[in-house]
This record gives sequence, C-alpha cells and structure tokens, in this order.
Amino acid sequence: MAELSNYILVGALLFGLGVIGFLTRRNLIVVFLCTELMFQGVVVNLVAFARYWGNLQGQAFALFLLVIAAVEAGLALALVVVLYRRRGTLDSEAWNSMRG
Amino acid sequence: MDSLQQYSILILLLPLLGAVLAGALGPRLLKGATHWVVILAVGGAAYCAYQLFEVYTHLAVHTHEPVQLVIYDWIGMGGPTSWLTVNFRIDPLALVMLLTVTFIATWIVVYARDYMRHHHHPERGYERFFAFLGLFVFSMCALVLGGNFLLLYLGWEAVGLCSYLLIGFYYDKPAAAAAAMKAFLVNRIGDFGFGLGILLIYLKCGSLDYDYVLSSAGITALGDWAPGIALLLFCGAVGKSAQLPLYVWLPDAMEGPTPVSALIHAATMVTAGVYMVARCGAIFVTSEAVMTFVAAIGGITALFAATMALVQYDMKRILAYSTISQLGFMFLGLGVYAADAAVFHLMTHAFFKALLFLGAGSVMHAMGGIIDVREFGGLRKVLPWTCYTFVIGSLALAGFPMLSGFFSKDLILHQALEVQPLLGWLAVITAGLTAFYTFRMVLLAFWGPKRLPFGVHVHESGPWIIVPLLVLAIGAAGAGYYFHEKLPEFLVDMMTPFDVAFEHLPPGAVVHGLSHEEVGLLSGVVAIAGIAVAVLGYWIRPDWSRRWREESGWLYILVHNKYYVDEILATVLVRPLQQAAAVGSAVDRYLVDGLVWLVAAGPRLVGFILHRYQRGAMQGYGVMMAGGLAVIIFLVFIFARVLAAAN
Amino acid sequence: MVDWLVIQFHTQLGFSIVLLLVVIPAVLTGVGYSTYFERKVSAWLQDRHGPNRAGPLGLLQPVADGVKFLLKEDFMPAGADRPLYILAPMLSMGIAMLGLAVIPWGGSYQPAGLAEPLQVQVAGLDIGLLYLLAVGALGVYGVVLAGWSSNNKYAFYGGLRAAAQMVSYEIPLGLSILVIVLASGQLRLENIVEQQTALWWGFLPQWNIFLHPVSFIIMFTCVLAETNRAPFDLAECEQELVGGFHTEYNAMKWAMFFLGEYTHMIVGSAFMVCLFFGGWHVPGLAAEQTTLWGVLLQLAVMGAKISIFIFVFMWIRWTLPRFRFDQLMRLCWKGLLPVSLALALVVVVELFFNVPRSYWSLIGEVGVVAVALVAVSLFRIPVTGRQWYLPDLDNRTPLRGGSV
Amino acid sequence: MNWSTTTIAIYGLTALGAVAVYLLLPRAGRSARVAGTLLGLAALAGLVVLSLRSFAIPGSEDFYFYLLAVLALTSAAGVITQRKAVYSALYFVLTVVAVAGLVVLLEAEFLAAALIIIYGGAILVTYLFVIMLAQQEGQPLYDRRVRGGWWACVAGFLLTATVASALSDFLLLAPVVAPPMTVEVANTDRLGLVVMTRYMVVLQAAGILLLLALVGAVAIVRKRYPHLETVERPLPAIGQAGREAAPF
Repeated sequence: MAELSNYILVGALLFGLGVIGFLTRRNLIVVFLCTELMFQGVVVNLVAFARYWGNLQGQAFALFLLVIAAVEAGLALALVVVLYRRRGTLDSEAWNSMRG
Repeated sequence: MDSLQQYSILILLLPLLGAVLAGALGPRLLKGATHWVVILAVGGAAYCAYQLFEVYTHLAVHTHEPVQLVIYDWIGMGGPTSWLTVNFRIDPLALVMLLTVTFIATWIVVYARDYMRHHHHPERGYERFFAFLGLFVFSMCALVLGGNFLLLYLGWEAVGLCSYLLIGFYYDKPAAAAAAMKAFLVNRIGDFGFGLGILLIYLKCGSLDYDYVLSSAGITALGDWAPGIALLLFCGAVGKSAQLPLYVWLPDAMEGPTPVSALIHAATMVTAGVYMVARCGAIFVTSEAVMTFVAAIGGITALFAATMALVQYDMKRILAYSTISQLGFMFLGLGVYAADAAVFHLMTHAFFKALLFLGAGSVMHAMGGIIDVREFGGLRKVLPWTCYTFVIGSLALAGFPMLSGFFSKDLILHQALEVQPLLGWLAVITAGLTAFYTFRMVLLAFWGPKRLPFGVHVHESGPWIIVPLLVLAIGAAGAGYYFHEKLPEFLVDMMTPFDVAFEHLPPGAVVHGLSHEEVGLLSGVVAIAGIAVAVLGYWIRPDWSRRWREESGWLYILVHNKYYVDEILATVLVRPLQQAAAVGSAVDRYLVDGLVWLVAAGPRLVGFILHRYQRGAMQGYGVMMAGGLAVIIFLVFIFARVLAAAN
Repeated sequence: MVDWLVIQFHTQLGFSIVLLLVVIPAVLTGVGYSTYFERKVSAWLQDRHGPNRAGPLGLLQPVADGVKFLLKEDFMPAGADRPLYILAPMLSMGIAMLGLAVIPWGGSYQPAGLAEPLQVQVAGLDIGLLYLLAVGALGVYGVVLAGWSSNNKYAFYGGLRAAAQMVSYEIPLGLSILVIVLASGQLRLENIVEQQTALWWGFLPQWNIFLHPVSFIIMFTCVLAETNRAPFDLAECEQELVGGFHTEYNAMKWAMFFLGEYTHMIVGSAFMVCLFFGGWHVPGLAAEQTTLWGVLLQLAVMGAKISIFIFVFMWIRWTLPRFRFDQLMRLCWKGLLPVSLALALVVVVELFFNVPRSYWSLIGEVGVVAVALVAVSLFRIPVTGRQWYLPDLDNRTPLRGGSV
Repeated sequence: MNWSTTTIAIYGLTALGAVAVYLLLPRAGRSARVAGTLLGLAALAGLVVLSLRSFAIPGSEDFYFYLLAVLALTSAAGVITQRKAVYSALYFVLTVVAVAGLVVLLEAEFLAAALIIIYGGAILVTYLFVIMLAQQEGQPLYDRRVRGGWWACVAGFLLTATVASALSDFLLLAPVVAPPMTVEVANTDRLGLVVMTRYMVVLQAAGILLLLALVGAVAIVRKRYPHLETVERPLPAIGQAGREAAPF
C-alpha cells in the first residue's frame, strides 16, 4: 500500500504543472484548463488525506471542489466567449488595459 | 388561556400580514383593490380585540387581574434563565387601548379608501399608503400588548417610524419631507430619555417585565432612582405626545394625508405617552414632585396650545393644536392622580378628534385640497353630512354637556381642582378657549355666506367617507355617557397605585372645593360660554372678531407666530448645533482628512514607483505570486526545521 | 468447459472472463444484425422488402457490409487533424463497449462444487450505475472530435450540436435515474434488478416501470438523445449537414462509428431494462435460477427485452420527424429538466414520509405530469414550439470575433 | 536514507522536471522536444525510484498506483505543452481519468465516478465546445509560443519543490500508513451521510453558488443588442405567436 507522501507528491506535482501552465500559456482557455489541473492536484491531496486519516471530510471537500470547478468553468468560459467576441483573439496579452 | 393567546397573536399578525401583502402584492397584483386586504386585516384585528375583551372579562379567575402570556424567548441576556421574552400583558388598560386603536383604525382605513383614491395629488402610493397603515396598526398593537419595556420601546419606535413614513408620504413635497424629518428628529430627543430610562430600569431591576418592575419588589429595587427614571420615561412621553417643549413637530405633521393625521396624530400614536405614563403609574407616583411636574407640563401645554389654536386658519392645524391641548389635559389628569379619567379622555378624544380630522379631510376633499378657512365658508348647505357630523364632533370637543368630551374633561377638572387648584383653574380657562376656537373654526367653515375657492367643483363625499363619519359621530356623541361609569370601574386595578398615592398625600395637599356636580355645571357653563362668544364673534357680528384681533395688538402677533417657539428653538438649539457641526466638519475635513492623506501618501508614493511594473498581464502577476508563495513556504519550512533542531 | 474454467480460477474473475468472451462477440454480432434489422424494420414500415439479396432473406447482408467496409479505400481528408481523426471512431466504439462491463446479464449461477454462487456479470461494482453514467458521459468525445478533426464545416457543426445536445440531455437522464436510485436505495444494478423480482398479488412483477412510468419516459427520451438516434439525430441530419460529424469518414472508421452507435443503443437498452423492466427476470419464474439452464434462460430473456427496446428505437426513428435544434434544446431545458426535478422532489418527499413502495409513487408521478401539463397549457410554456415572449435578438454567435 | 537527502533528491528531480517542461513548452524556432521528453521521463523515473523505498513489498495496488500516477503526470505535462488547445483538453481528460483511478485506489469510488461525470462529461465538453467555437483557423501565434517561460518554470519549480519537500518531509518524520478500511457501509452512503449532515450548510451554499453561476453565465454571454435587420419587425401579440405558421 502506497504511503501518504506518495499521493501528496503526485498532488503537488500536478499542482505545480498546473502553475507552470497557468503562468506560461497565452491561450485563455488553456490558462483556465491549467487552473483545473491545479484542482486535480488538490483533489488527489484531499482524498489521500481523507483515506489516511480514516474519515470522509477530505472526500466531502473534494466533492465541493467539483462544484467550484464547475462554477469556475461555467463563468470563466462565459467570460472567454465574451472576450473573444470583443477582440477576436484568445491571447491573454490582449487584455492588459488594467496596467498601471 | 389558549384563546387569549390566539387572539392576541392574531391581533398582531393580521395587520402585519395585511401590510406585507399590500406592500408585496399591491403594486403588481392588487393595485386598486389593495385596501381590501388592509381593511380585512385591521377589521379582523378589531374583531379579535373584541373577542379578546370578551374572553378576558369572562375568565373564571378573579376579574381584571393582568394576564401574562409568554409567546417565546427572545433575547438571551446571559445565564440560563434570564431571557427577555416576547410576552403580552392583557389587562383592562391594554384592552381599552386595543379596542380604541383597532376600532378607530378600521373606520379610518375604510375612509382612506375613497380619500386616497380621489385625492388631488397625482396618486402614486395607493398601495404604499395601505401597507404603511397596516404596519402602523401592527406597531401600535405591539406597543399596547407588549408585556415588557423592550416591546414597549420597540412598538414606540415602530410607530415613530410609521409616523415618519406617513408624514413624508408625499415625499416629493419639500414641506412634507421636512416635516417628516422634523417629527423624527424631535422624537429622537424624547426617545433618548425614554431609552435611558429603560436601560436604568434594567440596570436596577435586572428585568424589563412589567410584572416585576411595576410590582412592589420592582419599585423597591428601583429605590431612589424611581423619580429620575420616571422623569426620563416622561421625557419620551413629552416627545411622542407632543407636550411642551417638544410639541413643535405635531402641527407640521399635518403635511401627511388626512387619514394619517386622524389616526396617528390625533387618535392613537400621540396618546402612547399617556398610555405609557398610566402603565408605569407605580413608578411615577413614587414622587409627588414628579407628579406635579407631569401635571404642570400637561396644564401649561393645554393652555398654551389652546391659545395658539385661537388664531390659526388652517383647519388641520387648528385641530393639531387642539390635539396638543387635549393631550395636555390628559397629562394633567395623570398628574393629579386621575389616570382613569385621563385614559377615559384618551378614548373619547380618539373618537371625536378622529371624527373632526376626517370631517376636515372631507372638506379638504371637497375643496380640492384647500383647507384654509379664509378661502371658503358657508359649506353647511353643500356638505350637509360632513357639516353636522363635524358639529357633533366639535360639541364633543368643546365639552358640551352630555357629549363625550364633557364627561371625561369633567373628571379631570374635578380632580385637578382638588389636587392642583391653580392648574385646575387654568384648565377651566382652557376649556373655555377650546369651546371658543372649535366653534370659531366650525362657523368660519360652515356658516356665514357661501364662499368657494375658484374653480372647485364641490360635492359631498361618497358613502366610503360618510359612513365612517357617522359611526365616529355616534361614538363621539354617546361614548362618554355610555362609558363614564363603566370605564373607571373596569380600570380600577390600574388605578391602585394612583389611589394609594393619592391617599398618602400629605394633609392639606388636597383641597375639597367644588363637588362633582358643581364642577360639571362649571365646565358646562364655560363650554357654552365659549361657544356663545364664538357664535357672537363669527356669526352674528363678524366685525367683532375683526376688532378683537386688531385691539389685541402685540399679543395677537405673538400668538399668531406661535410664540416664536420654533424661532427660539432654532436660536437656542439648532444654530449652535449647526455651528458646532461646522467646526466639526472643518476639523474632519482639514485635520483628520489631512492625516489620512498623509498616511495615504506613503502607499501612493510606493505605487507611483511600482506602477510601471504592472503590465496588466495577469500571468506576470501570477509569476510573482507563485514565486513569493514559494519563498514564504520555504522560509516557514526552514524555520520549522530550525525549531525542531533547537528542541 | 465453463465449469472447468470457473473451478480452475475458483473465483468470479474466471467467470467474468468467460462472460466477456461470450458477451463481446454476442454484442458485436447483435450490432451487425441490428443494422440488418434496422433496414428490415424501415422497409416494413415503408412497405417495401428491404435487403433480400445476400443469403436467405438477406441474412448475410451484414457480412457483405463488413467485407465492403474492410476493403474500401481508407481516406484522409485534406487538412484533417490526423491523430484525432483516427482516434475519434476508436473512442466512439471503445467507450460505448465499456458500458457492457457492469450490465447484469443474468442472476447468480451456482456451478457444482463451488461454495459461493457467481454473479452473471463481468464486474459487480458498488457504483455500477454511476459507472454507466460516467462512461456515457465520455461517449460524446468521439463525436465531437470527429467533427472537429475532419476539417469540414458540416462535420464541425455536427460535433458542436452533439456536444451541446449530449451535455444537456445528461442532466434529465441523471435525474430520472436518480429517481430510481432514491426509490431503491441502491447503486448496484444487480440489486436494483433483484428488487424488481418480487411480486404483487402473487403474479405481477414489481418492475419499476409500474411505479415510475414518467421517469422511464424521460429516461427513454434522454437515451434516444444520448445515442444520437432520431428524432434527436441533429448531429448527423443529412438534410442540413450532409452526414454531420461523420461526413468525412468512410470504410472501417465509418463502420466503427456505426458499431459504436449500435453498441450504445444496446447498452442503453440494457440499462433501461435493468432499471425499469426487471432485467433478466423472467415473469412467472422464480428469481432464483442457479442452474446453467436457468441462467441461459435469463440471458435469453434479457436479450429479448433488449431486442424489443431496439425495435422500439427503430420504430421511432422511422416514424417521427426530426426536431429542430432549438426545439431539441428547449424540450430538454424547459420540458424534461423541470419535470424530472419535480419527480426527484416527489420521490424524496415520499421517502421522507416513509410512503411504502407502492402505488403512491405512481400517483405522485402522474400528479407531477398533470401539474406540468396544466402549467404548460395555462402559461403557454414553449416546450418545443416558438417562444413568443423574447424579442428578436441576433442569436447567431459570430464565429470570428468583433461583432460588438 | 534520511530526510535531508530525500529533500535534496526531491529538489533535484523537480528541477529536472522543470527543465524538461521548459524544453517541451511551445516556442518559436526549433524546440528541443526530444530532449525535453527524455529529461521528463528521467525525472519521473527518479521520482518513482525515490518513492519506491517506502514499500517493503510492492503489491499489485502499488503497480496500479505507479501506472496511474505516471499517466496523470505525463498527461498533465501534455496539457501544458501541447500547441493545440484541443489536444490540451484531451490530455486533460486523460489526466482526469488517471486521477479518478488514483481516487479509486484511495477507496473513494463515488468521487471517482463524480470526477469523470462532472469533469469528463460536463466541464471538459464545455471547454472543447468553446475551444472549437473560438478557434477556427489553424494555430494562432499565441498558441505557438509561450512567453516568460523561463521565469514561470522557475516559479513553478520553486513552488512545487517547496510544497512537496515540506509536506513529504513532515510526513517522512512520522510516516502515515493507511488504516484498514472498515467497509460495512458503502462509500457512497457514508459520503452522503457526511455531506448531508455535517456539511449541510456547505451543500446548500454550493447549490446556491451553482445557481448563481448559471444565472451569471447566462447574463454574461447573453447579447442585449437587437440585430439590425430584425429591429423593425413588430413583436407578435402575446399568446398569438405560437399560432403563426412559420416552420423556418
């Protein structure tokens, strides 16, 4: 039986890959995909903790995390569609009008 | 017991439900039929009040004992048992108030149906109006039914809120908005004292229930503070019931729709102070000085307001000053240990003053919104129903023998002449003035040659208006005779503290001057004399009144300008406060804001330097965030490791 | 042979392998003959003969088709996304076949010399129902990817339509299944089937269809939509989109889509049979049939029930006209979704009040439908018709931006 | 092997992985995909070897764990290194499936099914939908080159390495072994009980959140301007529109 630290490591690496993707990719949709990737890492962590602590709270939280992910997908994609309609591009650099 | 609980809860819930329905569904769904909801709700409350009365009087237990109903625990005050509960106290005083309030309110809501519909204002708030009325009835019933001071305070403030909302009902009229604000602010002064009083009661007694506070144990717990608390509570009564010096809001409150003036500013809300003092008699009678103070405020206000009513031309304002004056009578009654008479007067006054206001409203309705008696006259022929019901109300107000005002005023005068002879004689004079100014108004409006404002199509009001007038006229005529023996009997329990204190007055404080019958004769004669003078001056020889006015010179000017009270208040209170506020504002703007600006200047400077690094690309921020987070985690990790090594 | 294998492994595993070896060829053959059957049905419905050349009654037609598919030129359209173009049909068929794993094809089987009975099921999962839903949820990828990778506008529109349609119809599907899950308190398909083997009044099997007919109708509708069958085959409607998502496909890759669709139909039918029609249960026969012959009889009954469903699918396809796409979506979001939500609510309330598993639930469902019908007729909710209350907006989504 | 060597190993392997990801990221000119792949595989193998020491006897479950973990990580790398957004999304589906497998290993079957149904069946389909809607012609420039890849890789590496080493360090000090599961009640039932009792309020809040998101998404995307051609057309009277026969 694998140890908790193994699952933690997998979760952390998934999260880290998500972070790198989030920071480097310029396509807004892929950027959002990378946030979902970070969610995956968190899910692995939560469920692993739940298993090794012998309770279900981690699973419950993972379930709510799915809700958050769904909400995020819905709203983010709606925004992406609107942004795309405005500028005709998905490049995140097209949206820097908030610069100081 | 159960039915008591059900009925008392229904009395509260029905108007609230009506208000909520009218407010929520009115604008969209009910529209022109909104009044039905509120009429049914308030009428239902009146029915429930009557049933409550029936059940209460037929209780098997000893009659007239107060019944306490605990509805639910409300606020935990720490400790396992100490709860502020929502409890009702049902006793004769509450019942009299409830019956009066719901009965009058029912007829006024009926009246408002036509009045608000065919009003000269471009009406937008028909549904709003009825929702507010329902809310008011709910608040007033909560005030009266409540079994502790907190509920009393709640109801007290809630009726204040309704009053504010309804005075400012025509919020697009600057005068109405200003009047609403004025009423609210002036009431704040009184309510501040009232709230302090309640807090002191809680501090001293550890409870707010009437049951405990007003019992001998509670009074003992209050100890030396009782007179002070009584004064503070009276402070609230002065504000709410428009006594000297806080009466200034009531005449201005006439900016509200007339049904509101009738219900709130004549019949019910303004009498809350009287109810409160009667309720808290046990606290007030602990000090003779306080009672004298109450009586003095009442007596002086009565005279003072009556003189101002002499020279007004606006019917509603005359009635407003009259209301202040009559409220003064009630406080005089309370101050001379005749609380039953005061409550009796409260009830009869509710009938005839509501009637008079509604009558004035009917005139206003017919005149297209004009209410100044100089602009019309001789309406007797065109508005017969209004005229004769109005005359009945006026006679009752004037204290014409055998009408309702006569009985109640008579009781007060009798006791006042015994306990405070000076104030008693002042009150007799006031009674005469009352008769005079009432009939001055009646004669100016309804008698004499027919004069109408230009371009007004005059018509008698419809049954929705006439029927309430008739019902209230019957009440104004007959209530005094019908109740003048029953009511004091019914209220005998409430009178116990007053009676005990009265018995214990020092010898010589009570003057046995005139007998009951003699006082009745006196007041009857005074009333008829006042009416006769008015008839002489305003009907038979109209030039006499003009001559009186001219000959009184500066006195007339003084009274006509309402003794310059508003101006004095403005000079003494408002201006200094405004100056202080200006100073405060300057301090705030330059000193405090300057400091804030200085504090803010640092980040601004930093921001000025850093802003060029904000490229507006979120991922750039993301890099910084991730890197920073990593550094922090790393430091924490190292720190934890070092700690672990140190241990 | 079966006994030998089972005793060899001494576990369910061996039996599952045997079952797999039986089921997959059987299903594939069934799929092949479904295409034949479909053509025959359509022919009967249109009063013609249908395939009757290859073999007796045209029975060898699927074989001939297979040969043709294998021998045709494998074609790759220009500008297609090569890996995905190849992956799409594989996904379509493979994912459809995954569902076969949890279908209970029969009750339990007790071979001689074995202590515990074996489940006639490849994998008895705790969450068999959810597994089926999950697999069904993944089924959309084949269609969407095919549409996208073909580099063809019609195919692309077909893919988009399929995506929107399948995501939408999954919700009422899940809710109508939830009704059964709530009522039975089970997520294992075999347990749900076993619950339905009890009898009313000694003769009427307690099938869920009698208790939850409305739920069944909703589920049936959704399965039609999920399998892209008419009248919901908007993703491949030839009048508008040529061939829809498979416009550019031919030969074996096209055949795999075809096989995927029919496998999907079989799995969906098996699913519905298990949920609503007592699965392998033979009416009039005791539920416990642990002999080999009994199990075979159950397998046959299961197959018969599935075949009836497939016939109904075809019957509907050749009878009803196709929906318009907005009607399709409106039917889902304004018709099926509210009703199935209400159904779930009714079942929850019945559970809360411990209403026994009897005709009460039937009354509840009928009530929900009555209310829905009244609401639709009173408020004129446009479930499939035109919506009159919306102003005319430009509902076309510009594909290339900048239309603001 | 004590903790400090483990930490150093984790740092080193993560750095190796970061370099691999950097090499794999799409950029202008020739990208060193082969080198990146090899480095990445090396890093993965190192991680596997590193963690293998914690098993006395690797069992079949551990085999599945490694299979799924490697699958999850490689497909996650695929998500962030693919040039076409569609491929990113598909790799993500693969990640979800792998994570669901890991979750099954952790005996949370319900959550695994929920992951696949919600992520695979709904969220990712929506992503695909939007990707297809918004990206019609070839590969745009912004998908073919990343920006600031170097800094991002450093930041991501730092974050991952610190988190992973910190966590696994504390866990290594007190190795946590899974307690045996007491499977009397099915996972779904127990999860349902927890969610419906202890997290009732959270559940309600989640429902409200979903509703808000639904309304919000519709409000965001919905266009409020009438189309020029249709502006003139009068609206049909209420209740009449359904009756006008216009099938198209």
